[in-house]
Amino acid sequence: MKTIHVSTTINGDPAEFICTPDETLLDVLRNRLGLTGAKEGCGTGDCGACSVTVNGRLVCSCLVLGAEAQDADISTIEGMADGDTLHPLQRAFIEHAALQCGICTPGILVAAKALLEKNPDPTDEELRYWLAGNLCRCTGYDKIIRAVQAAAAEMRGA
Amino acid sequence: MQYVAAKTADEAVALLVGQSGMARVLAGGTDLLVQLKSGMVEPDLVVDIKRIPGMKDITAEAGGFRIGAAVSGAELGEHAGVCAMWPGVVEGFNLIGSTQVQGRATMAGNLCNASPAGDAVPSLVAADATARVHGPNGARDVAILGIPAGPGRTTLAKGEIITSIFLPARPARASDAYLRFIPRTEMDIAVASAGVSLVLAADGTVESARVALGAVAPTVLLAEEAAKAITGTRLEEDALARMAAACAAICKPIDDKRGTVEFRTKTAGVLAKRAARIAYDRAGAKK
Amino acid sequence: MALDAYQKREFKQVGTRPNRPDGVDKVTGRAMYGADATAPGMLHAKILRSPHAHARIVSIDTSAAEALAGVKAIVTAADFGVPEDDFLRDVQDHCMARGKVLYDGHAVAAVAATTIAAAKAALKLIKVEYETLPHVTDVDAAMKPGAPVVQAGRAYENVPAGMSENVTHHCEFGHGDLDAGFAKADRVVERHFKTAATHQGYIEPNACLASVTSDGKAELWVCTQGQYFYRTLCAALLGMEASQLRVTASEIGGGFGGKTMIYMEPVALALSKKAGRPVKLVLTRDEVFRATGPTVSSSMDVKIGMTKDGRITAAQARLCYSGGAFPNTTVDMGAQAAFAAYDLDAVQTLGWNVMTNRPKESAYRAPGAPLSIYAVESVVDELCQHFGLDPLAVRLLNAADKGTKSSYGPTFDQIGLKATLEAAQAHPHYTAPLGPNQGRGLSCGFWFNFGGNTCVSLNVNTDGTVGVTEGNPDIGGSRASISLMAAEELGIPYEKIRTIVADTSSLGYNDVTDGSRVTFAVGLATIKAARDAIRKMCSRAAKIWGIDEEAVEWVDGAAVPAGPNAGKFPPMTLAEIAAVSAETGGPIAGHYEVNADGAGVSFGVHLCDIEVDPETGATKVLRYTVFQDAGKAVHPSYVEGQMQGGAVQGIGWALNEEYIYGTDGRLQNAGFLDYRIPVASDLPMIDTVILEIPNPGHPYGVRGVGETGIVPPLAAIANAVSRAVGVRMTELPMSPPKLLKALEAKG
Amino acid sequence: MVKVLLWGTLRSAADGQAEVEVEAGTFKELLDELASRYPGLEPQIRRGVSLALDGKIYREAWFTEIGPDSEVVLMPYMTGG
Repeated sequence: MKTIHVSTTINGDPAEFICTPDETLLDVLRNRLGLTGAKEGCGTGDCGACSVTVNGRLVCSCLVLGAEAQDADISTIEGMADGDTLHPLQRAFIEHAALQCGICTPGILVAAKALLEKNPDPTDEELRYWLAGNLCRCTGYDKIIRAVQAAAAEMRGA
Repeated sequence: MQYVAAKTADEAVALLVGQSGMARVLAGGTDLLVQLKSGMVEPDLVVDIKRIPGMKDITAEAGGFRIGAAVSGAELGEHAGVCAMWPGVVEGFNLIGSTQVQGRATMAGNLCNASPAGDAVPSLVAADATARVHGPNGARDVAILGIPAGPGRTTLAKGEIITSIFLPARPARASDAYLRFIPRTEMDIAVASAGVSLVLAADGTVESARVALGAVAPTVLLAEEAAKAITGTRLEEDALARMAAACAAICKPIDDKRGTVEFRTKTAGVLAKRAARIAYDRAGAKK
Repeated sequence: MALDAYQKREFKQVGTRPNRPDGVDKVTGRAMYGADATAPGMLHAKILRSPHAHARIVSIDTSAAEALAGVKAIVTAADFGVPEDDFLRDVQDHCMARGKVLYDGHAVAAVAATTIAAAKAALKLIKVEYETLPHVTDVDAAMKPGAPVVQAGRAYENVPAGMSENVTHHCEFGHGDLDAGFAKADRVVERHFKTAATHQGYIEPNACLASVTSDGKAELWVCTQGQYFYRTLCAALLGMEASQLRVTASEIGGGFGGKTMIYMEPVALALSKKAGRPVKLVLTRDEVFRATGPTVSSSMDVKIGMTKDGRITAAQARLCYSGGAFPNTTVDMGAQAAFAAYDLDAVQTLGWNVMTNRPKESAYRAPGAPLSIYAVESVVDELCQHFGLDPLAVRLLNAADKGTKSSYGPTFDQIGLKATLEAAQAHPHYTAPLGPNQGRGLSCGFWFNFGGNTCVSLNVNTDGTVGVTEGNPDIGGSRASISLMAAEELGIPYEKIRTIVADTSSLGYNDVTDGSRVTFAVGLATIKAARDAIRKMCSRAAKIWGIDEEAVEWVDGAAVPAGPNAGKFPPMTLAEIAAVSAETGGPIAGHYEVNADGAGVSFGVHLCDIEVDPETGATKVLRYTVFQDAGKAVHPSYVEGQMQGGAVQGIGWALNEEYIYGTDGRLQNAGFLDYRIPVASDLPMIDTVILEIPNPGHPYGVRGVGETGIVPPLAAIANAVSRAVGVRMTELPMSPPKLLKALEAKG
Repeated sequence: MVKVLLWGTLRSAADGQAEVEVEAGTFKELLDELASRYPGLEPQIRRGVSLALDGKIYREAWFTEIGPDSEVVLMPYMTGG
């Protein structure tokens, strides 16, 4: 399969890669760019572990072709902290024990950040429906909901 | 496999016509990429239509709205005008998949995937929306009901693509609603579904209605007898019961891993009743 | 009193909630899981799987695949030996079919190639000729005479003659005179139950990176609950020496029992050996469902007699479990657990394991117990409803307690069941008002808990910090708990401790992270290793002070003279002793190796409120509270996490999760779309009430908490549904079509 | 002599007895004695047994001491998840 050359922006930095036409953005991030923070839990858009934003929209990177990233602006978990300063959501997840195994955590953090940018003060129900596409098998979601709400409150106050 | 991001609709059509092997159109990709992953399809050509001008636009037209084929669920959900005029269409579309899927999925894609359970389709049928089809012989407008041919099959000819969907103008005191049944609260395929569009008369009776059912037949059904059952009524219990019975009468569902014939048939009527009440309240509330 | 026995104490750090040491790595995407590693020259592997439920493999032709550019190695069962040991042979046959494929998804060949695409293309070129055989996937059907035989000649000696060859194991437990007991009852209820197989549903697919070199050395990076057990199995199947195979546990993206068994690791090793290059093998989600994990499915009958004032007079259960295409004994645990919560004069549980054409069952949180306890707790609830008795009062009246002869034989020592029931009774949830179509359900749960083989090494660094090396993958915050216990015992701040999980070459054998054992057993070993280090530090201080070792004791992180007669010396802190360790005899380290017993059984009680939509059969969980005895909650957040996570897995099992097989014997829902684990919007908050009734077998009183939480939800929800809408759901999952049908039948 | 309680399925291998008396001071001696007195128990002992001693479950531990008044219950070897 003939490869395609793609120029894009990832976490604010210019990035270039080549990929085959059938490679997903998730494949590219993980296998070509070394950004393994996005996880493949299903490859079919059912688990949310590969969540990233493309041009500000939350998507499953397993449902985007690498080739579609041309000229796009992509954000991944690796770009969430500001240098060595964690994002309030990242801090809240640690402080509220909102992760057990941690495999769903990058996807949930990216998804939660996208929600709070749109809606800084979600109800628990809005939050639960927003995150319905991010499966977590360890926590029963309880501490995740609490952590996001704690971070949201902190961010509103800041 | 070859990937091409077409720059015009004509280019997309020419690429599709010129491909002798299997070709697929890529809009949101939320069905296509799953099929690629599973090896269900192995196309020789994928034509991305998102970069064609107009494909991501929502424009006012003749009192209604024209929605580009690549407009995502998230984008449509943020459009105040469409949400106010066609809340049932938006809510049906916005039920597809997760927030992440909403960032990509399109109504035209849901229509062309031709699943009997596609959540965007019943409301579009109830809305009497049309799809604009571009092909080798130019453009034509097709009623939504005319697109699906059966599970996974459409009536589109080789080289034809949907470029937009048109939602017509609404009179005052009109609204719509969509409900589906799924085992969880999110992330499932509809086991049965119903879209209802109502126009009320000044006295609060239903002047006209369109009722569409999903996941109860090979394609979405327009339930004309069900619509008649509530026309001229204020959705009194007996009218709703007649409507539910009329829905059940036309269901031809299958037993599968998601539901039984019996369950789908019963639920379709229940959902139609509930959707009708919501649409009625919305239409009345508009005044 | 044994040295490791519980001693009451005031804790300074245990019971607090510090940040976990691996937190930052896990919120920044830096943590390395199974699929995240690469190696120079790495190949990618793919597995060819059977499309048939049951078939003889007539031939496998790999020649065309081998000729494909980029393909470096292909293996089939012919590349492995035939282990004599039944257990090992079954493990291997599950990894790679030999002679017959036994279920849809059974591996028949594997390819390593330079790219994933080449490996996938090669799979299509492998020609397998099958002769299909009749199949059976239902437990009841498989027991019938004349059912297709999954494997012949596999029955244990305990199976009565005349049963189907698919029945491989039989067990019986209990005591007392059943007939006399049932005769005393005012009512006897007997019900039949059936439950579907479920999957652990870990979000991280199984993944490994194997590298075997020509000198016989090998490295295996793998997501596992037990790197040592994986080493034992892989070394045995590949004919390697344990010392030459180093297994490193990656961070693990969930396991719940499902990653206590190998599925494809020997295949990756064999490919690497054959290709002479590292090989990465990552399963797809479809493969995870088809070929790893699931639980048993079951068909059960439970009969209970009760007097009108609520005393259970006799109880009997007949359990038929199917753990797929291989013999297993999970039914032993289901049978022993079934009536563990009750003090009974007459009780009997009978169990059978039955083979079916399904993947080999793996452990899943309290394996075997959720099903049998679902059936028992459902019948108890039905009797309570019949007599109009309060279900909590009835449980309390019949509750097992210290001194009760348990239904599986031994007499209970101190257990927390009554206290847990009383906590539920006193909780506002129990008496909160309910609306129409709403109901409140209650169920007890039980799990044995285990200890097991454990090694801990604790190194005192010269700067006064401490490294703890343990051998159990951190699946839910255990590094934090272990660090807390080390800090507590040493009397230094939590932040001064760093706990790491060792590879198999860096520490002695550790059992798998299972049986709710880690905080109990690794904690025990950590405390003992710290005490070992403390003894050595006291000895150094004694030398420095020129007094007897016995005259030095350890108080608040420092050596101090034991009394006025020992001499007047200012306390010498851990940091001060560590700083001069080179001068006083060399590095200071503590060690402890043990096969820990005395884990202490665990009971839980769950309360749940649900609402049923009578027109669709949909069940919504409105409120949920878990009451469970933790002995001592070392890090309460992660104890709550275990209870919440277990409860939600049980909710999924009750409502929607199931393996669905077609008449062709193929799995129809091998993905997260149709294998429906609970999503965030399905659930309320899961409230927890932790009881702390010290386990006499642990120095801090710790009991395992990981497994019990999955047991009660099945019956708690069934009982709530029954009380909400008056139908008794005896089949799991209680999916909406089934519930609606039951409602319509009721009329 | 210690009394050992057998679970139901094992009883047929021990002349139908629910409880047998054997001379043993440790878990290992107990298993050896049981296997030699009742060869029918050997396959299950080989597959694995646990021992409950005064209510505490031991999965292995040959040298666990058993007193003459101890309550000894044989159980199948068990694993968790």
